[in-house]
Amino acid sequence: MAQMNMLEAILSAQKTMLERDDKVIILGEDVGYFGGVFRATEGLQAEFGTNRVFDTPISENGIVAAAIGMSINGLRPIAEIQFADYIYPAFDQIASEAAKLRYRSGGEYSTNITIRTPCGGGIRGGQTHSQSPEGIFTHVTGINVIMPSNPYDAKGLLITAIESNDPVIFFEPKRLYNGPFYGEPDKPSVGWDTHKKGEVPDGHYSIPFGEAAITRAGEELTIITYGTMVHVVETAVEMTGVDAEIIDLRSLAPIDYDSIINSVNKTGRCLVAHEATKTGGFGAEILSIVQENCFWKLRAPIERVAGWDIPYPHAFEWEYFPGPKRISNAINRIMEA
Amino acid sequence: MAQMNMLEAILSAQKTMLERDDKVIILGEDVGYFGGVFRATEGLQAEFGTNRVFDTPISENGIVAAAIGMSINGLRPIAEIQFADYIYPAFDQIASEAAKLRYRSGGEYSTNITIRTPCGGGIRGGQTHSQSPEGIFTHVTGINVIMPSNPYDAKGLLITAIESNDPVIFFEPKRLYNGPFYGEPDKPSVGWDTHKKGEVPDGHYSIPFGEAAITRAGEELTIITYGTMVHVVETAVEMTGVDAEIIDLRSLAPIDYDSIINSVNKTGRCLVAHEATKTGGFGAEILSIVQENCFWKLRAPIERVAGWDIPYPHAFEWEYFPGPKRISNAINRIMEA
Amino acid sequence: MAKNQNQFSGGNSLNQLYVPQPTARPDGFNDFSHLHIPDVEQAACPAIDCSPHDMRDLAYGLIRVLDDDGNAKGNWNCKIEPQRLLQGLKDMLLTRMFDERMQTMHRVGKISFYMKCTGEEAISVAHAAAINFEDMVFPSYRNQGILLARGCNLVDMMCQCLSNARDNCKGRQLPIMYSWKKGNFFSISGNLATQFSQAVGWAMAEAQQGGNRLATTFVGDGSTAELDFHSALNFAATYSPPVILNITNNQWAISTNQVIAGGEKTTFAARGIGFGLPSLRVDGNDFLAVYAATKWAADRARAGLGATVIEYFTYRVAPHSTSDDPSAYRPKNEEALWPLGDPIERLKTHLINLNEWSEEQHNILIEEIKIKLKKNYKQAESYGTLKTGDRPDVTTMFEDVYEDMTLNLRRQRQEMGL
Amino acid sequence: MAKNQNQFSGGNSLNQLYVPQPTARPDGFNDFSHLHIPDVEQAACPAIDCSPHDMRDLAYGLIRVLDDDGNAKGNWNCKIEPQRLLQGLKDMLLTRMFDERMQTMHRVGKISFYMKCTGEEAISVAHAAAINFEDMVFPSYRNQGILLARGCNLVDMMCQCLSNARDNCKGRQLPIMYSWKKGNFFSISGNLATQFSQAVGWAMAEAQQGGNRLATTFVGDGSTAELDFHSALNFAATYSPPVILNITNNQWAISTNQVIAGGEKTTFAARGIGFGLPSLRVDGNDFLAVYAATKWAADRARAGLGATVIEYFTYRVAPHSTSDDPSAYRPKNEEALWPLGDPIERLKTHLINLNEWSEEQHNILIEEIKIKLKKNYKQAESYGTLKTGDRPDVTTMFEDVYEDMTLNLRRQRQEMGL
Ligand SMILES: Cc1ncc(C[n+]2csc(CCOP(=O)(O)OP(=O)(O)O)c2C)c(N)n1
Ligand SMILES: Cc1ncc(C[n+]2csc(CCOP(=O)(O)OP(=O)(O)O)c2C)c(N)n1
Ligand SMILES: [Mg+2]
Ligand SMILES: [Mg+2]
Repeated sequence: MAQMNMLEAILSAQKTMLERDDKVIILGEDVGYFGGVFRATEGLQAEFGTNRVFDTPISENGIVAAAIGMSINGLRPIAEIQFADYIYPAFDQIASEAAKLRYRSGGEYSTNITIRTPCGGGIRGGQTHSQSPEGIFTHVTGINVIMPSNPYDAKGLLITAIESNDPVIFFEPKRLYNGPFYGEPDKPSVGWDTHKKGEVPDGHYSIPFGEAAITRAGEELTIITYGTMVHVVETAVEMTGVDAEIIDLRSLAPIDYDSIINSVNKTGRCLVAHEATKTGGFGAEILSIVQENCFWKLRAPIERVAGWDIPYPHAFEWEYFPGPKRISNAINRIMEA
Repeated sequence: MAQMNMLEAILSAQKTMLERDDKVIILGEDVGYFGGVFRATEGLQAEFGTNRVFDTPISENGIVAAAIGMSINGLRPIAEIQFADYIYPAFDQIASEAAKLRYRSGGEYSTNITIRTPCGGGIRGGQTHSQSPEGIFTHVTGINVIMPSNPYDAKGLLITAIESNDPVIFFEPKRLYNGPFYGEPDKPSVGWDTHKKGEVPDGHYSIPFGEAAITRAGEELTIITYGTMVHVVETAVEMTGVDAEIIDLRSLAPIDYDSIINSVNKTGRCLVAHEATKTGGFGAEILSIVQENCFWKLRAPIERVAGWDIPYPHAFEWEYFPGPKRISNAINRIMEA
Repeated sequence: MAKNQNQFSGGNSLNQLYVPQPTARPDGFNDFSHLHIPDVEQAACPAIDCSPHDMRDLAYGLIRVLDDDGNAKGNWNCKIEPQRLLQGLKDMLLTRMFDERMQTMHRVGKISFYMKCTGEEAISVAHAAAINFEDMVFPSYRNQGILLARGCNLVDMMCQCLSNARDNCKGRQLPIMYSWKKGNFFSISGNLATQFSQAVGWAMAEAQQGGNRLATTFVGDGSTAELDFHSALNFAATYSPPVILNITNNQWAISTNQVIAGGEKTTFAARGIGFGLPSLRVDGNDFLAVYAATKWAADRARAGLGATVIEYFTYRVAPHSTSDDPSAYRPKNEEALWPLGDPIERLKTHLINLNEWSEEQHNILIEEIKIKLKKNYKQAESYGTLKTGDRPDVTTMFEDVYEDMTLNLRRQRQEMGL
Repeated sequence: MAKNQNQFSGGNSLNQLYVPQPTARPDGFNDFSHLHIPDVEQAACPAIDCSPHDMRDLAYGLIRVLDDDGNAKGNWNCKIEPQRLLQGLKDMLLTRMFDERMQTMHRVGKISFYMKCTGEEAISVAHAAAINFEDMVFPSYRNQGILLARGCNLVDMMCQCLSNARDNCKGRQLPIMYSWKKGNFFSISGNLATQFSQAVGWAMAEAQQGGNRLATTFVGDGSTAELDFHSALNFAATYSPPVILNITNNQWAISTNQVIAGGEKTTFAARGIGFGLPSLRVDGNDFLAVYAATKWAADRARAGLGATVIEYFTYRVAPHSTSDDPSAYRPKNEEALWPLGDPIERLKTHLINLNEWSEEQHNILIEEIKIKLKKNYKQAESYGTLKTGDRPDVTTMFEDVYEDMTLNLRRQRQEMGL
């Protein structure tokens, strides 16, 4: 086992797969010589050559389209979209092509592409370097949508993504690259060496899609979340002293029904938290699943804490961010209900 | 008052606005000389000239971008996207530009564009002429998302859309163009002359956004829906004999909280129906709003009836479509719960 | 290419937006006299390793081999064996008659939709003849000629159009949205142009793996405006993969003339020049010219010299689809006056000139194809039509969304009672 | 433009994907000797109504006016009055020094981010000088020179960068993402190239309404790969609206060299040729050349003759942004060896040659600007910095999402306790 931060884990997953399978290749803006603006592909071109790891023109559409085409010819491409905020120009290739190809061709063709993209705020990136658009993709059937919250999961899930024969969008909460973030920007930041999920095997391992992780077991309330918010929720739970069960979904599509339903059936209370804007976000789907499946066990309304329905404002980053305060307030409301 | 089908009402709204405001212009694929593949702009170029109504290159991105640019220079463009399934290439201009321009510029700039686009299935269009992607847009704050269910509303809401100083995506359920559709494809189709909302004023009138219509008052159950499904739900309600209140949202963003909440508080039961695929669809948001606001009044789980989470299959159109049978089953389940 | 292509035209002197117009609408008349059709001898045939910069003229001219009398001439005449030409004639005829048969089946309500390629048969058929079966095709919806030239089973094609129990797309796609993996023919998309950029990716992977196959892909004049066209040319220019980027300029995109696609002031082949790619403009109704241009581009690709852009100049004789009636937007007589003629007639004349074919043989061939189509169609129909309702097993509806059916979809399938 | 631009280069003979590489990486050396810089006298200056087809050479050459000794020459020398040149010099210097000041403010933690345009000042400043204030600018993030040349209030610009109480973007945008409606300067987007196609729409509306203003818009070399670039050229070619489509080829897109943007085998100006648009390639470090090319394009647009594509060849002396360190991906000495020199130095020399300026005056000017920047910055800081935390009123956070705040947002604002 090695100590890795999330970037190192992501780099390690890619390196592991480049070594294991010569069909794996990496393409994207600045991913080659430079190793990516976040350095998630650092050193890979030097090691594996430009035939395996290379820069592309600044065309997210072209990157995804080329990756799809390459996959049809037997490769297993990993495409980096520099920021999730810049994935929209590729939306047609993702939603109309990658997601539907297997179905429309009666199973004759399919694409295995993995799209890695950093998401989320908290790095003073302003409205075009902070978005969490996962809720747009979870409504598109035919793709897997993944968002890990720690280095161990990031590596294991990314390996599963690369090995998957279906298209995967792999969202990387960039605020977590260097350490867990507990939602308090004024506190000194800590590294992944302080967290047990910062221990990451060097070699190959994988984590199946569709299995949530229970990061804290509890009896009084179920909190369902993913990405950066997993850690922020931890802080909020500590603030309230409530014995909450925290479910880190990790895999949004496919989703782990059992973990969600079993937990809420046990606790009778549920809170959903994500960083993306609230209306129409993936939280609405989670809430709906809980409501549909656990209605008779619910002792209080399920609540959602999410980003406000505004673009991510540069100067009001922490006012936008659904921090521990807003979450603990919601926890208290639910417990008192 | 005149008798109009939905296409005529949409044509009439555009004509009314072209006459009233010389800043209104129309652009899109085949909208000019030909009058649109569904003929929603028929005769408008002949009457108003190519300076007001004109064809564009087949670039949905370019259409929306040009419309945004034109609006910055004082015009009020109506852009037609030939099928909602083809709106994705324009997604970046819609989500990153139109939706965020007012906010990011501190209110200095904004865009008033109206994007009209036919959506929904039931015309044997297969998976790329049948989609209902409204749930992707309702998650993007900064745009209005509208879907009328009848000629009267279509005209009044389209005029509001054109007059609005915010961007609007105006979804037109194409299955309703020529008549209400009650969800039974084997029955002879009827025209809008059989429906009271087929009576449409000739001149200018508008219907405010954010106001739902109660198309059937009832006491036992609230059914929240929009578009084609409004009529399908009617059939299902008749099949069950349940005294259901049917809410036609018409305006998804902004949404009419009061009508929803008051109704469910009254009935204690709620069903949500839409044609779009279920997971992450707008139904999840509606369900969430109801759950958050009416929890203590709910006497049964809220259910969603929606398209299955698969692409719209050409040969299984009616198996995909959430028809009266599936809805009435859900109604009965809820009533028995 | 308009006569005034080299002169500036268009502008806003009228204080209104300049919106280009086609030569004529239904109330007008278009004999294409504004077109300048260059002589067969005119176009030079450069070596495949010629600098794209030095062959730019080819993007503005018109590569032709068959002259008006049906004789093969000029620098691009690559002297194809008559057997190959004959096969081409048969495949073109099969394509046209297949289209007619299916169009009829639509008229009588057996299929929901159809798209013909009448007048454009040479493009697909000659292109297919000039590349290898192993080469990967990323088609548009008007390339049925490639399927037929590659020998795709007629019953299979018909079953796809019928969405019946034998449809290999399992009833999920509109008619004509074929997929034929064994024939190295990619699944057709309803979204215009998406295949163009995917083809470039496929070709990049071919180079990456050191293979010797090429990718070839088609879009229409109207579809060149789509974003994937730009991505395709950009990636092709950057990485020089073995790909042929074909533009079928049939002058219409539904009701919209190619002048609106940006075809008024230059050619579509010229788009390639913008990226420094070798770009050919070809008489799309001339089987020999299409063959020669394709061959040139294929040789170039296989020599590791990268992508070629080819515009085929042709005319969409058919309506856009069965949902379309062109008399609403263009003069009825246009195709009759279209100066590049009918590709089948032209090749037939050539073969007759060569004494390799006769009117009699032609008529026999027509009868043979008729019988073959009839027989095959009968078989296809036995698996069901829109009317009989024989469809793929409905339980397959939830399959192939993912490789393994998700729990969510299993639940939904159950909910449906399957 | 590489010497071998007209020769075929690149290919897959090595049985691997061809991936273009920059001339040198940090461990290498690049003196730009592979570049061929044409003579000042070489480029012809066509009439504005010349056919784009007849002036294609201009897309492959380099329009220059100032020679190596700082003298104005050649066909594009439009003999600008010295007062105008002097103003240009001042604006360029102000731009450079403004950048330096703000960069420093980033270093000391007062702003979160910054992007300099060092070495590229002539492009924005001369362009602004050659169009009217009423003309609408759809900028990229490296066009601060246009704001400064148009006299935008320095305090306002600084307050935007500080996201403070006086920021006209109300703290919602990253520093340098200016919006200045009164200055006919569009809101800068974080999404590359989106402004390019919007500018064309704006110009279409101008033609539609019979106005006499033009739109002008900028993208970088890297951003030409984005989809909006294609839409812009396509719509501009189709409707001939009054727009100037500018490409700043500073050879780098973060760490990615312009060879990856498809700049290896041809020029970026050539993209315009693909659409039949007049296309100029200009020495971007030559104030007089940028001015002349812009003037030509503006005259053309105002004469109703439509769009022009201009590529400015320059070098990104600055790091991409304050988040970037170019020494990781390019040789440290590159900018010093860059043959087109420094735009400020070149114009200064020219003005000194004209006896309109002196080193002494130049030094005084530098001191004046320093003082002015200091004074203005002090005032700007008084409204708050990242450190002091003086920000726009937090209640404005929910405003401007829609024209009228929706019930949903009012509820959320309440929930936040505002
Ligand atoms: C993205 C997208 N936009 C619009 C359409 C609707 N559409 C289908 S075919 C067509 C015209 C295409 O014309 P062209 O590219 O010239 O091909 P042709 O039909 O002439 O072969 C249009 C607009 C579509 N299928 N996809
Ligand atoms: C759609 C999109 N993709 C990616 C980015 C990230 N990004 C910001 S600047 C940049 C490089 C742009 O280079 P270029 O166009 O040459 O402009 P320059 O910075 O040289 O002025 C990239 C990739 C972005 N802002 N938007
Ligand atoms: Mg066409
Ligand atoms: Mg650049």
